[in-house]
Amino acid sequence: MVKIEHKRALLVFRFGDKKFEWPIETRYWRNPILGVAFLALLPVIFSSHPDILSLIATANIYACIAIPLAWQMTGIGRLNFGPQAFVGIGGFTAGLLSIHLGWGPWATFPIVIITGILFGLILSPLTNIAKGLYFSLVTLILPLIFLEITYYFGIFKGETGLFGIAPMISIGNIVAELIIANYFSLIMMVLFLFVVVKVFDSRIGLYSAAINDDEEVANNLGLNIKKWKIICFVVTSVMITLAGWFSAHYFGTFAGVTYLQLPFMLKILMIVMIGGRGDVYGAIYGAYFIVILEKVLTIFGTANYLLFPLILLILLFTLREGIYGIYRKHKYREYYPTIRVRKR
Amino acid sequence: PGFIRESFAAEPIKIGFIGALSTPYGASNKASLEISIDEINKAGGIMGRPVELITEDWKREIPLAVAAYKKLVMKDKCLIVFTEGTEGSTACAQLGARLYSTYPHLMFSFWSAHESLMDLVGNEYNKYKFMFRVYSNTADSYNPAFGFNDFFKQTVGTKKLALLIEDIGWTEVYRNGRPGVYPTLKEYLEKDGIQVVYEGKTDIKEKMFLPILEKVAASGADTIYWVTGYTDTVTLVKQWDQSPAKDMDLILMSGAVSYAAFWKMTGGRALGVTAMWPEIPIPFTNKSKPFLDELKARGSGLLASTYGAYDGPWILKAAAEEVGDFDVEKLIKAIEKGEFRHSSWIWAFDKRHEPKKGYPYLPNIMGQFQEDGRYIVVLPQKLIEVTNPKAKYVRVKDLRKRAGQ
Amino acid sequence: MVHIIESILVYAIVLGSLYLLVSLGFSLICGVLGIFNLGYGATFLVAIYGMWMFMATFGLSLWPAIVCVFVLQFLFTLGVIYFPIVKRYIEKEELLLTSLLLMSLIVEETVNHFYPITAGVDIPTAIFTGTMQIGSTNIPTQMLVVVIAAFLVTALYVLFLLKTKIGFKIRAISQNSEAAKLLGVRLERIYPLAMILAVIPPTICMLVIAPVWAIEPMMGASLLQTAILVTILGGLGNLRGTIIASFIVGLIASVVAFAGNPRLVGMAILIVVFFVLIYKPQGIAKSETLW
Amino acid sequence: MLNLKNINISYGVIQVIHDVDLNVREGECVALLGSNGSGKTTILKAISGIIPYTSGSISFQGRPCVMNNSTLSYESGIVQVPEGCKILPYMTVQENLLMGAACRDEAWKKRFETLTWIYQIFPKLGERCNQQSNLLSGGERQLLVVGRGLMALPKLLMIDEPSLGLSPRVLMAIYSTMKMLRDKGLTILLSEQNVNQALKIASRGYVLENGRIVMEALSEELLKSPHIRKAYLGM
Amino acid sequence: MLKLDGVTKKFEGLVAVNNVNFQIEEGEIVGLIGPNGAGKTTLMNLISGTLKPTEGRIEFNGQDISGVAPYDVCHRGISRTYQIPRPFPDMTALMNVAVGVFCGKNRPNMSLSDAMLDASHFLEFVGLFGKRNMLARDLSLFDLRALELARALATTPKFILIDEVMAGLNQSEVTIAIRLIRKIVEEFHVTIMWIEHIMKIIMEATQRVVVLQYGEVLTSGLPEVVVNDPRVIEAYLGEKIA
Ligand SMILES: Nc1ncnc2c1ncn2[C@@H]1O[C@H](COP(=O)(O)OP(=O)(O)OP(=O)(O)O)[C@@H](O)[C@H]1O
Ligand SMILES: Nc1ncnc2c1ncn2[C@@H]1O[C@H](COP(=O)(O)OP(=O)(O)OP(=O)(O)O)[C@@H](O)[C@H]1O
Ligand SMILES: [Mg+2]
Ligand SMILES: [Mg+2]
Repeated sequence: MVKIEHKRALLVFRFGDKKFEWPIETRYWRNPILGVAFLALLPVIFSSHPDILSLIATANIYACIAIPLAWQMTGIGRLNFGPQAFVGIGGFTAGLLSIHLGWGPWATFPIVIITGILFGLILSPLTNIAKGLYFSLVTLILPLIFLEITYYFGIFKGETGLFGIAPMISIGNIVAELIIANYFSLIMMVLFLFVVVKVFDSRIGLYSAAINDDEEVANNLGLNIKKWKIICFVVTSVMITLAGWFSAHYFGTFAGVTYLQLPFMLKILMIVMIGGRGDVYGAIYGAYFIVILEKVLTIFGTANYLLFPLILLILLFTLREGIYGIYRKHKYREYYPTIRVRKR
Repeated sequence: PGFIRESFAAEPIKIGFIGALSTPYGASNKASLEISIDEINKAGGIMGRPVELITEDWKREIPLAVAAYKKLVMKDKCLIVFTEGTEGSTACAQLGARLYSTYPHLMFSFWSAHESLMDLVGNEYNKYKFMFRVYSNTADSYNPAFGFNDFFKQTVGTKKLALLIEDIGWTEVYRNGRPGVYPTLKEYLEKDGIQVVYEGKTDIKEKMFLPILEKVAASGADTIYWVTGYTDTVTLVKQWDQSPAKDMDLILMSGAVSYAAFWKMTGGRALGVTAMWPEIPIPFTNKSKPFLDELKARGSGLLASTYGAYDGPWILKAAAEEVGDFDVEKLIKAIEKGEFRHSSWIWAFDKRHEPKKGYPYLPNIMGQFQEDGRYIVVLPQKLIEVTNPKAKYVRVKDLRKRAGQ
Repeated sequence: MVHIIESILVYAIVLGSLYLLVSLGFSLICGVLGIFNLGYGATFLVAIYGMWMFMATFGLSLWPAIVCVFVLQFLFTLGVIYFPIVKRYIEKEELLLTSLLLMSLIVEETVNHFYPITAGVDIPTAIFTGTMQIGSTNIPTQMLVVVIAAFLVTALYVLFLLKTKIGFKIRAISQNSEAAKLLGVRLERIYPLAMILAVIPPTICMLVIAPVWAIEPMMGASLLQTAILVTILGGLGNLRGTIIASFIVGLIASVVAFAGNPRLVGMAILIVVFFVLIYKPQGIAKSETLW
Repeated sequence: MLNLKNINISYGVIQVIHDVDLNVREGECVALLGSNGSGKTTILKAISGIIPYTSGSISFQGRPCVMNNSTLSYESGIVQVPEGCKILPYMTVQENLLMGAACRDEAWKKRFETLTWIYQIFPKLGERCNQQSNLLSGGERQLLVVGRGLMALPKLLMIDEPSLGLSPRVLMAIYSTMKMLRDKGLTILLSEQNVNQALKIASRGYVLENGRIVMEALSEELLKSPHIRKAYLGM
Repeated sequence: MLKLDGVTKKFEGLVAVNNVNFQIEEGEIVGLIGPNGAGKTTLMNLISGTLKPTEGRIEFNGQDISGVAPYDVCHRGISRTYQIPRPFPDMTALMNVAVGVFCGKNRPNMSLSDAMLDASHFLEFVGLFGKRNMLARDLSLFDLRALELARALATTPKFILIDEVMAGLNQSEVTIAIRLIRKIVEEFHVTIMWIEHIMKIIMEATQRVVVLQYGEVLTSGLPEVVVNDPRVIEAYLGEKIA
């Protein structure tokens, strides 16, 4: 059924009348593999520093939000200011199921995906109705409404947040549990990265880029933009929802106050911006960078509240293409999607 | 060998604190802890071992709180961790329960506003027994907002009451009661013959209280009892002062209103406002005054949790010295059984690890802003005698008249 | 019944004026520069804490302090918001929005450092004290000042934009800055001018509202949120839409508060705006024009 | 009246205009010819102060122009009619026209007279005067842009490719207007692809290729030149 | 092949296209001329599905396509260019065409590199192969027009709508462009509807001309005949073309 051919530097998979290609040249996979290997070593290196382990997992979760977001921004041609809403949907679904029905993470997983799809579908018409900045604004309001709802309905436990959510893994040895959960976060992040990178290298990536550049022309060229925007929105939303699912089970609690407010969004946005605009790998650099920076700055005491945004602002001014841009600049620039919020 | 024993003995006891250091609460809790640990060290530490405070900032973000907690418990091997803030304490408690069997430790929470968090201890004692609530906001009755019927009836002279409750998790018990355990706050008030003529819930993000006050004024109440915590009490009081409800006595629960600076923040419009656990330096014991002076010298405010923050390490010291050991299980038993008295009232913990209720444990304190922005104690009687024997609750109308407004 | 309707109407106007003052400047920047000034929250802080700084720290009396605060506000908006950020990134929205957000965070943290909430900031700008009765509804007399200020400022702005030559140029820029440049309009002057115009209403707003509003370092975010809501409901950057939207939001708020449950005001506004945007994605008025 | 000396212009690192000298005398109509991308628009933009030049000097009426300051140039009477219909889309046609006069005080004073005159020569604009201008078709927009340029009562009118997308009839209208203006003594600098048309009204022409002036001659000579005939007229 | 039947489009108050009826047969090159604002571009938008007709029917190969979504129209074999070129500015020329290749009709058995190969074929055809790796926004006007054509061709249309592809080109470039379009017809066997103001092209390249005025069909017929029609001269040309 699946036929595999070897064509110069490509592996070609044929599946029915679909065809997938896989570049096997070293330059395509060497750096990512090295990077992932490095990340995989981190938990071992820091196994006696539980706080750093926790920060690594946090960085991975942030990256899990920023990576799909980077795709979403190109794929629907709009800047989503409220990905937290989906983090919230994932977290609260997992949390409520776990608390009230006693489900573990793997039982809540499919339900979270289904909820993600459901809410993605419900909100997806927005991608076609609301243009440019309006989309950003509507999505900006969404998490705020959600936050209001969590305050209003006792089931969400407003300011306290849900607690007593089943942990990611429980085998009795807490240290091992933390390290394994850490690897889970890494695996999830790498999986997201893999999916999105593959998507960007495929026809769907091209569609996304076309929609980002000029929707109307793409439509006239025979691209069903409504369909593709919805697909892109729903898929990325589900991915973001999973980030919420993970953090609910990882931290054992889930509070709207932390995840649904603007500062959290700002962090994600900064990850995308500082890491590398519209570039998938950049999100990882950004996530780790921000988390490390925040940690390092705590040595300055309360001054870090001021230093953190200040340093980010300076970096934003000086690194034109983000951290990843420093490396990427030397490479042949084939196609580099830009994120923008259209004015009108 | 003597040398070795000495150095071993000198290995410090580590105490962790996770606070949002940029907020008034975080800063003041940190200062209080520092003072008490300085004093303990000066007094020879706990059983000869010095005490060391490790402070972490959680910036009101759960991931940071969790990372800090892991560090404090797993890496620094803290014997006890002090936490503050609702969602942070909750997250830490969850983590602590998982860590406990491998890393036995204690957790003192200054603020776990949600009842159900403390219920955990009651429901799953073995899992959550390490957790104590050292937050002074505890009533003579079973819950802070309850237990003021006498105050309303006798001190204030309320006939008709307007009851407003901010609509958020921690007030759930007031709004809905607990079937079979507590009545709702309204039922509780009415039980003692206080007529509740208006009842409302308010949004914690509310910035425009005028319509509500308008409705309250129309209800003909003479006193407003507003269960606040997260509500913007500054705006509330500023608008109350310029609303048709201005002649009704305003009794708030907490929020910015407990700061002494509240008077300045409202530009003097807080005249006559009463609130629970106000920032009034009260010399409960002979230890209180030096502590409060020191706190002031370090430039920190005195807030609801401050006495608890100061007393926390002392409780640990007392318990440890009683047991003669640092074994956590034993410490828990000792704390549960003992009664501790340091800067404030008596701390004793019930089975759910909440400070015990009712006299002679923790009283609820009410303070009223009177002329010149003085915050004076108006409840309980015992404290009035200690602080300012002549102080008396005055109705807002009379206060205004007295002030010549 | 009559009483309720009366209250609803009075409060619709009062709240509407308030929302209008809060969001006018934001809307203006949206219209003229075509950007989304997420640093707008800092404007409120600069207004109120600048005032406090001049009065409490430097010991100025009320009127000199007001003059100084306007000067400070202009310097701030030009020197911190416009030249370093807006001018540089006007074409790169994603950078613009993030750096503006960061900048307002920086201002917030600075303010919190020097004047934390316990500093007890209060500005004596109450022109009236006490309450006033309209029909059977009582409002703080100071709210009358808010209403008057809102109407006055808005009327002046509208006249300015519609009747003067500079207003004409501003409108031209708001539509096609490149074409306007070709017609000899000096963008590098009009943009700062618009930025300056945009900080006047929030400053006035803060001054007149201070007696009935809390002053704290974190207040910027919620005011910005209000401004965003009103502006998008009105159609980005359309002043007419903004005016209508302010009063609509005011009406929703007072209807929900008086005829419904005050608890639901915030949520009702959010939900109404959300649904209006879904069914009328362009907002109430066309976002393309300034008026 | 207008003198360009040794103008060099680059976009970033790419130099697009090399050592261009150009003169326009008072009351003269000069054509700037050249194929696509040869740099005509760039030169016009530099004259009207929209983009900076790297070296050289521009003077107008004997006085040197300030570089990259479109407002000063506009005020002194240099008016460019841009290519590609740069209208103010949501203002009405009339407001668009008035906008042309807004930045020149002399023109602003006489705006209503000029307006009537414009409506006379372009009656189509008169019909649509209260319509939002983004509802105009491509050609109507072009008319509007030319009319707007005239509203400024320019001393030097620079028109960039007026023939783009115009029907022959409207094109003729525009050209006859230009002819009339030229006869009235207005100085015109015309950038055009349509060599035939341009040289009909211009007295002189410059031919621009790859950012360099390769030829400067009177119209008749240019029309006769074999190079021009081959490269631009396709003969 | 294409049949317009009473097509009308009204914009608030303004009738841009009014009861237009005509037919285009397979293999024809039809010129569409008319004064500015006559509704030519609007008509093209109606056919390509960007706008929905207020009234009337548009038939393509016997199927009704009025009100069909643009992508669907394209899948049925109609593609278009724009009066003002609208490339994807942040993509390279090659990518631009590759989008056309992928989107045109379903080509399931095609991977990205196959599409690139195909796309470079089209680019070579219009003579842009050398600039395949330039970002579209850096291309010159002439190149953009060529790019638009290549992109339109890449969707494998049976029918192309061309909107003023020659505006802003000088006469010698015009000759090149005409040659290009002839070549397209020969190689891809497409039918063309062509909006143009330059009469020389209309005369040389088209086989039939439809004249629009005020949104209505004024007349249609052979170019030589139409050009000499006094009504056309009056409305459009202004003077007689030799
Ligand atoms: N903003 C820009 N950035 C970089 N290069 C540019 C820019 N604008 C124009 N160019 C380049 O400068 C050269 C000259 O452009 P210009 O627009 O002046 O030509 P033109 O003669 O007016 O052409 P046309 O007849 O097409 O209008 C072209 O090669 C063009 O690619
Ligand atoms: N979206 C719209 N709303 C209202 N009117 C419009 C709209 N689009 C076009 N029109 C009007 O419809 C008429 C026809 O416009 P169209 O663009 O089709 O003309 P055209 O024949 O292509 O002219 P040109 O040759 O100048 O490009 C014009 O008068 C224009 O003002
Ligand atoms: Mg040009
Ligand atoms: Mg057209």
